[in-house]
Amino acid sequence: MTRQGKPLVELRDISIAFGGIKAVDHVTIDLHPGEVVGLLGHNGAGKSTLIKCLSGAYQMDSGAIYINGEKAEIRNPRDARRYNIETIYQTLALADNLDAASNLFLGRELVTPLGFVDDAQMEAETRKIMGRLNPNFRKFKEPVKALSGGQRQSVAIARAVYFNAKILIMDEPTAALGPHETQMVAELIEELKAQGLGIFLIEHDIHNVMKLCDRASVMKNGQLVGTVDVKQVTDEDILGMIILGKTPDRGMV
Amino acid sequence: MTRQGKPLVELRDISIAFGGIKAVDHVTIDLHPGEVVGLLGHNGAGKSTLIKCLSGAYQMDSGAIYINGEKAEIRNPRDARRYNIETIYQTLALADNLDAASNLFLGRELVTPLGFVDDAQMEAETRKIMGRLNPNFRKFKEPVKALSGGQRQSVAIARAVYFNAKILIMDEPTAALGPHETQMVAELIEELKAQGLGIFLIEHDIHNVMKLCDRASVMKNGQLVGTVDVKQVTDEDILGMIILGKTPDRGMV
Amino acid sequence: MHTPAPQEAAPKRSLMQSLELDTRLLGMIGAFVVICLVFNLITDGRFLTARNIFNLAIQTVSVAIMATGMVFVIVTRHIDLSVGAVLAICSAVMGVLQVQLLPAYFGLGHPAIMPLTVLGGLVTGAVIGAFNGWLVGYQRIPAFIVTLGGLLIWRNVGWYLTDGQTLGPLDQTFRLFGGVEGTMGSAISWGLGALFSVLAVFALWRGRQAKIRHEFPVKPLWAEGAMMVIAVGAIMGLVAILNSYEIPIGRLKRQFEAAGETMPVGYVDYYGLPISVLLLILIAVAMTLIARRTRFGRYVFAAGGNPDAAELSGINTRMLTVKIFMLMGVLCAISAMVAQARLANHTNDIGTLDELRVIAAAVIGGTALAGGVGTIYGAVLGAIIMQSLQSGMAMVGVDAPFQNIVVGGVLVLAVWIDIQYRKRTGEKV
Amino acid sequence: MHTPAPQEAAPKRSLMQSLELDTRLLGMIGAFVVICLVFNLITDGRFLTARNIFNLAIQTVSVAIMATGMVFVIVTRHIDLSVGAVLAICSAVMGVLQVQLLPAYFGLGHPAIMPLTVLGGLVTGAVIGAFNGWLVGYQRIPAFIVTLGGLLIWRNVGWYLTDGQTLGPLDQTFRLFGGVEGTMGSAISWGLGALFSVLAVFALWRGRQAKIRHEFPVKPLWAEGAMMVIAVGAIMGLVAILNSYEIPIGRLKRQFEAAGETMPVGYVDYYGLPISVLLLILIAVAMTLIARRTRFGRYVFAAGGNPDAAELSGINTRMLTVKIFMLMGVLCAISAMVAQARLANHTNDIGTLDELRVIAAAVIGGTALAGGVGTIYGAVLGAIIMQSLQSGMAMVGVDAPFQNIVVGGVLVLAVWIDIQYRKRTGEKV
Amino acid sequence: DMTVGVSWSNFQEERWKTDEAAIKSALEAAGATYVSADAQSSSAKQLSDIESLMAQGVDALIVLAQDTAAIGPAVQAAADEGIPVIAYDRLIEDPRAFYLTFDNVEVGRMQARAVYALAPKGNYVMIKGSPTDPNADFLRGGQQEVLQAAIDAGDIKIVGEAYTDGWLPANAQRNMEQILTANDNHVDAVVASNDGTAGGAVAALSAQGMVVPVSGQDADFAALNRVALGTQTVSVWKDSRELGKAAAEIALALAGGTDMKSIEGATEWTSPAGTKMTAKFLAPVPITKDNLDVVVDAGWIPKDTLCQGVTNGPAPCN
Ligand SMILES: Nc1ncnc2c1ncn2[C@@H]1O[C@H](COP(=O)(O)OP(=O)(O)OP(=O)(O)O)[C@@H](O)[C@H]1O
Ligand SMILES: Nc1ncnc2c1ncn2[C@@H]1O[C@H](COP(=O)(O)OP(=O)(O)OP(=O)(O)O)[C@@H](O)[C@H]1O
Ligand SMILES: O[C@@H]1[C@@H](O)[C@H](O)OC[C@H]1O
Ligand SMILES: [Mg+2]
Ligand SMILES: [Mg+2]
Repeated sequence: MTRQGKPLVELRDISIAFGGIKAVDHVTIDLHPGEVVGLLGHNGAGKSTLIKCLSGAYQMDSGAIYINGEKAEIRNPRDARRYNIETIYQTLALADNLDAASNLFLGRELVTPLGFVDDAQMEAETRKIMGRLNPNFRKFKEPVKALSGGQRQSVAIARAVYFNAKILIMDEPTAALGPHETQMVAELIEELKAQGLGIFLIEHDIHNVMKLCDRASVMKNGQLVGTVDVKQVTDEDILGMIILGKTPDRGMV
Repeated sequence: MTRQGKPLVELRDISIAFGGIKAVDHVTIDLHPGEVVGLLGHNGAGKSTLIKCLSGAYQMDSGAIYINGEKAEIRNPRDARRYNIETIYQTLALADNLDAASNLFLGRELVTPLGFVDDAQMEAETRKIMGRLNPNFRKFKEPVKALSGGQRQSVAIARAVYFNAKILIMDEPTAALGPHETQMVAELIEELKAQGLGIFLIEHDIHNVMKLCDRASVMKNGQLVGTVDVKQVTDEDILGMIILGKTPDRGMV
Repeated sequence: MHTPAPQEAAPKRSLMQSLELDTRLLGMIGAFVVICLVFNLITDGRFLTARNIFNLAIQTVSVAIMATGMVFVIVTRHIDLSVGAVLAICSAVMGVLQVQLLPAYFGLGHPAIMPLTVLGGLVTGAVIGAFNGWLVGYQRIPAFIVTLGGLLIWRNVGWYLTDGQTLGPLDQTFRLFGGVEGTMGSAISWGLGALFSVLAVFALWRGRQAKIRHEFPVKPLWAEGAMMVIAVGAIMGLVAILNSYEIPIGRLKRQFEAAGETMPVGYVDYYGLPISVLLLILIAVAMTLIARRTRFGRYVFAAGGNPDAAELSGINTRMLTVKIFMLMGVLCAISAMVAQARLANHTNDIGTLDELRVIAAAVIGGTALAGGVGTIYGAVLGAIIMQSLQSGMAMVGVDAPFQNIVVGGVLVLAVWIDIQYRKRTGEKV
Repeated sequence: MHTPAPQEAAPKRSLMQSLELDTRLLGMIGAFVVICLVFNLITDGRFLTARNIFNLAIQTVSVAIMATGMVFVIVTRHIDLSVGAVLAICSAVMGVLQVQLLPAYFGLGHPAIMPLTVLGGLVTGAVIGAFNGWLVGYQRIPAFIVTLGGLLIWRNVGWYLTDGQTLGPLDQTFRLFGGVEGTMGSAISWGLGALFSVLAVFALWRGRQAKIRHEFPVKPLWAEGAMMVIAVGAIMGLVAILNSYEIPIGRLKRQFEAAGETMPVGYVDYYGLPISVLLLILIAVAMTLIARRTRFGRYVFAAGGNPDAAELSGINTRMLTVKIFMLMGVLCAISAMVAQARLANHTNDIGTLDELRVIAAAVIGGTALAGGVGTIYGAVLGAIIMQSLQSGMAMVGVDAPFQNIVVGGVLVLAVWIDIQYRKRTGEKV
Repeated sequence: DMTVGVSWSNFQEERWKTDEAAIKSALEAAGATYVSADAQSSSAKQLSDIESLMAQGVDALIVLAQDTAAIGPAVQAAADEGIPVIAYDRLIEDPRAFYLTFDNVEVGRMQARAVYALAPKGNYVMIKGSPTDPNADFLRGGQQEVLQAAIDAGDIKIVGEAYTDGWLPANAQRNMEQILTANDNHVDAVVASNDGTAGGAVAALSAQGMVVPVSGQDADFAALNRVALGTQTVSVWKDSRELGKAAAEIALALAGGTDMKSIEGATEWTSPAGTKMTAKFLAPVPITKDNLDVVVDAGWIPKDTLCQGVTNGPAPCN
């Protein structure tokens, strides 16, 4: 835990509404380098919507984003990439008609000296990284729509972690993964964290949260219930926050 | 456990290949009334493909399906419905442009005496069932594309359990659900089981498997590793089957 | 498909939210009103006379009828390029029946000619439509190809049926479908207006009752009342306009003469609602009911939103495709009735380029080519907008090439205004 | 986009699997071969003469060039109905430039006329295309509406530019783009054939090397060799056919007379590769490279497969739309060059209904209107199939209306055969 | 055995099938073969069609040109192969083609004359043909010639004038309706350029209970019936059976080596653009209620069809 010093990301007082209904309602959270902050809450609490403001997928209605202490203008996904923010979306956001390598490098293709895309090179890189995430994966030439749910998720994860992100947003990254694949992702998160990345991890499994996260922020009906230091609270404390919206007596940060 | 007597469903020697690659390779499993059979395996093992043969989404290349001991011809989802088979697909299979009630009753709309669809009645029913699955759910009038991942999953679950199924197929039903919502689904499964339904449950979370299933069948690379009585094996036994394809010394059925 | 949500958690409801009006509809009506006002200005008030509105209504019918069917076709991610050609062959069949075959059998002017002719046309449309649908649904040939083939085939089959000849004059009863020849006079028109008004109020009231029964939130009573007033106002307003269009003296005289009487001095009479317009209204209402309140309609939208999900939900999407194209074929046949009755002849080139007009009407009316979205009233409104543009330009008397330029420009502009309007009123990208 | 998987786990590889040929391509070629053989039979061997193949090649060029661009437009889930109209205005601009403005300035026949005319046409196409793209990408107006508007606008703007007149005769150099007027003779044609053959072999070999470098599985050597033989055979075969078509005596005499000489007795000469056909080949190769080997092409397919995912991956999909439509505009301008040079005139009706032909070529060639799928070679083959049908029918002595019926029917049939074929070879529904 | 190829610009107007039948039977009578193609109103497709017909090995070409100038390359190619070309009904600006037609300017004059005879004063509406058909302007020019004096004298005022896209009756009907609306029905005569457009105009007029003089051409059956009924004034009859027969005979003669100039009835003619051509003109006949028996006697139309629904009309329908 390296929470001293300037936070890597601060989301201050973010609000966003769809057709009058507030999906995110004045939420403030932050993230430090080398830290994993879990984002928890019931279904429809507003977790995905909140992080989409940071990844550039949505534009918030009000609030501000600070990166390394400076105000950041993130109006679209390209802006977010410029801040080295990488995102694994809950919906995976894959182009179904392209193969794994094309998806992995989408928007950042490797090119030959002549400026043509270098498919062979990209496939080779894809084989490498997929070997670390999903050793059973073989379907490098098929369009990703022919992949199983978990295989697709592995591709989405690979895409986010391959490039040198400083800030990583993972929206339920292991939801469709098998136990072994989940374990590998957990190890990867530990490794990235050690490299000094800041990670927002949206996750429903309390065990995983307790194991992987430093802090956890809980949302309910669009609002922030509170943020706790996971070392200082129990599973039940967090479940209480999620289900009842009750802040625990200890561990609040 | 009521495994004596005629099985409710038998999948015998099922195979199916995509462009030469065998996704399911001579797999045989069965299911009894009032029983939950877990289907486990790494990503891409062939779980979803196998159950899609039963639900009518795919046509198997070879093998046979027996229901209540009689050979069943399931060539499309309509055939499956005729056998009272309901399915929660991993991809959820919702019509994004319709609201929750329309999706829930899709293909089986409630109608007024004049033969018109009775939207008010359907919405009322939807409110009832959703109250049991996801008490925070409010978005009854929005098209389901405006729902969060977990909310969508709740709609898909509601659709499968509302109608009086005899055979229920659940493909990772709680993958996107929050802890409270997951708990409610677990209770629902217990209840349905008590009513005598047979349930195929595809699930990656070993804890859930141990808690909810009577037996567990494990697949690897399209083939069946084996089927065990979960009461007689440990978490590690099952993990060994999934990851190494190793059958345990005890509990095989 | 779904009606927009009542804003359950919104702090205060705006006027529009209370009325629960469709923003899409408002944007389009706005664009239409602007077009009308501009033309009215240019033509010194001639554009918005009862006479011209009557003309417009009649001119729109044929395309609008087909556009309602095209909504279903496009919603399910298909397209039908053959509507003009199918219209032509239906027209050819009906022409041959009523001009050649049936008079030869029954004698000219026999009362059985009209119904049998109509039947022949409807069957032709239904069979061709169903065949198209079978090729698309069961043989999996893209609708674009099937109907492009149809575009080349059917008009020319019609050519062979009629030997390439213009067929006329048509049966007198049949010609009532054409518009001016078949109007209902003011008394019946008022009666029909009143009937429709009562039905509209009843429908709104029934909807409210159903909500109350299930304890769903309802609009405030004043808003419900306002909606009823708007509906009744629109219906009776249209009837009033059509009823205020005087039948020209020359025509009245002719009618009296035909009846062997002389016209009293100072006699006036009014056209009222044309049968063809009534037909369009009935079809639009029926198609709206089908779209929103029947299983078939629900399946159309489900298949458009996610064809796989629809199939997995036990919907026979192949058969559904057959039905949709068959419906389209029947509507082409009805359009053919109106179009040929209006021309008082069957001509070889009847319906030429209608495919473009019909698809355009649906798309202007908000039907998305990507599928899953579309409304019947939008398509009808789209047809009206296109026709107003063309007729307005013809009235202003500009060159044909310049007319097209303006029509093209205004088309894009109208849709742009609509999009801007909806963006303002809160649709998120 | 993706090449089908080498069947890594398959027990034994079939011939086709070893060759890694695209089943889609084979199905289409099969349908095409059947059409050719049938026509050849009916016309007593006249269909497959060098002369008719030469004609077919030239006739196909204009539509095929635009079809390559339409693939990109449709892959990104758009449509362009304005291609015929944009072709017309580009043609009008080039007509005015080379017939009126430039000769007035430089004098008739000046060598600067051709390049300046071409430039004028290309700029016109690019600007109009970019404008369309801007309306679609940034203003979010559906492409159907934008280009339907364009269909109405641009042809008529062209009409005003030329005052509705046919413009001609065109500049002599410019007319070389037309086909028969600009052929390269047998020597150059053989040379070009050889060059293309070498390039094709080189490309195949390079691809193999890259795979070996990354230790990916490669085809057996014999299969690679067979592919090379097929490629070289196809190229040289085409050249041989075009080179075997004798220039008619009348024409040779005229050419000698024009040069002030008399033709030696027994003199023969051959056409060889027309410049327009070479242009099409170059464009098809370039567009294929763009589609498969450039980022732009990758983004086109990504945006077509999942527009949201493309945007979330940091692709500027709006700008991409502008570029795609601009490219389409430029291709329309090139087609306009070929079309008007072939007619030796600019005519008002130039390119009429080309939108339908171009879209049909792309769709027959396997481009899915739902987006995400399509190939350049498919579109070119689609254009060839359509043209063969039309030309073939004109050679068979049946009634004109019946010709259309057959063309429509065979169109549907060809696609049906293709679908059946692919179903057999293992595509799962 | 000779083969003659015919390239039609578009086959949708009623008259062309009569032309076709005439050409066909004349060819059959001479033991020659008929092949054809329909350019569907596209000059580009017409060029391809002609190339295909030539590849098929035709000995002579009959061309109904979509565009007078753009047909040039086709004539060029035919000349290179030594195949004679007949410009059928519509002009081809090329001296190597033999121009066979009815005099279209004269048709326009006849239309205007017949209407003018009944309405020497008043408001006129001109319903023109397709803006892409050169005949449309020839016709309009002839009409203007006849009316010019009366217009200058202020007796006749043209209150509405519109091209009819694609010669479509439905377009003519809409244009007529809008012109009537714009002029509060103050219209005294309509000069429509062919029978299809006349049909559209008459439908719009009778909707207003109006019967005014209306012109047309082609002697379409429906139009002749209107003349008998009194709702149309004139249909200029161009006996396309004659035109077709002449075309077939001339084609065979030219293919057999006869010189253009020695064709019976051939004259020198200079086009408005200055091209010197060999041409043969057939005479059109205006059909009004006074000479309806001409078309019946000529076997053009059965009397029953002509007189359908007519009670005590003009001869022969009385
Ligand atoms: N595009 C949208 N349009 C309208 N409403 C939306 C949209 N996206 C999200 N919402 C609504 O905003 C709320 C928050 O959704 P969000 O996806 O952020 O939830 P979440 O916390 O990620 O839930 P889950 O755990 O199920 O993924 C939900 O009520 C959802 O219905
Ligand atoms: N439609 C298809 N076309 C081609 N291949 C397919 C198709 N569907 C599945 N496959 C392949 O079949 C194999 C089994 O897939 P399946 O979806 O059954 O896996 P799964 O066990 O459900 O995995 P997961 O846990 O990730 O959901 C995978 O390798 C997948 O790529
Ligand atoms: O006969 C007419 C012909 O001359 C003209 O060119 O096209 C329309 C026809 O009605
Ligand atoms: Mg979420
Ligand atoms: Mg699965």
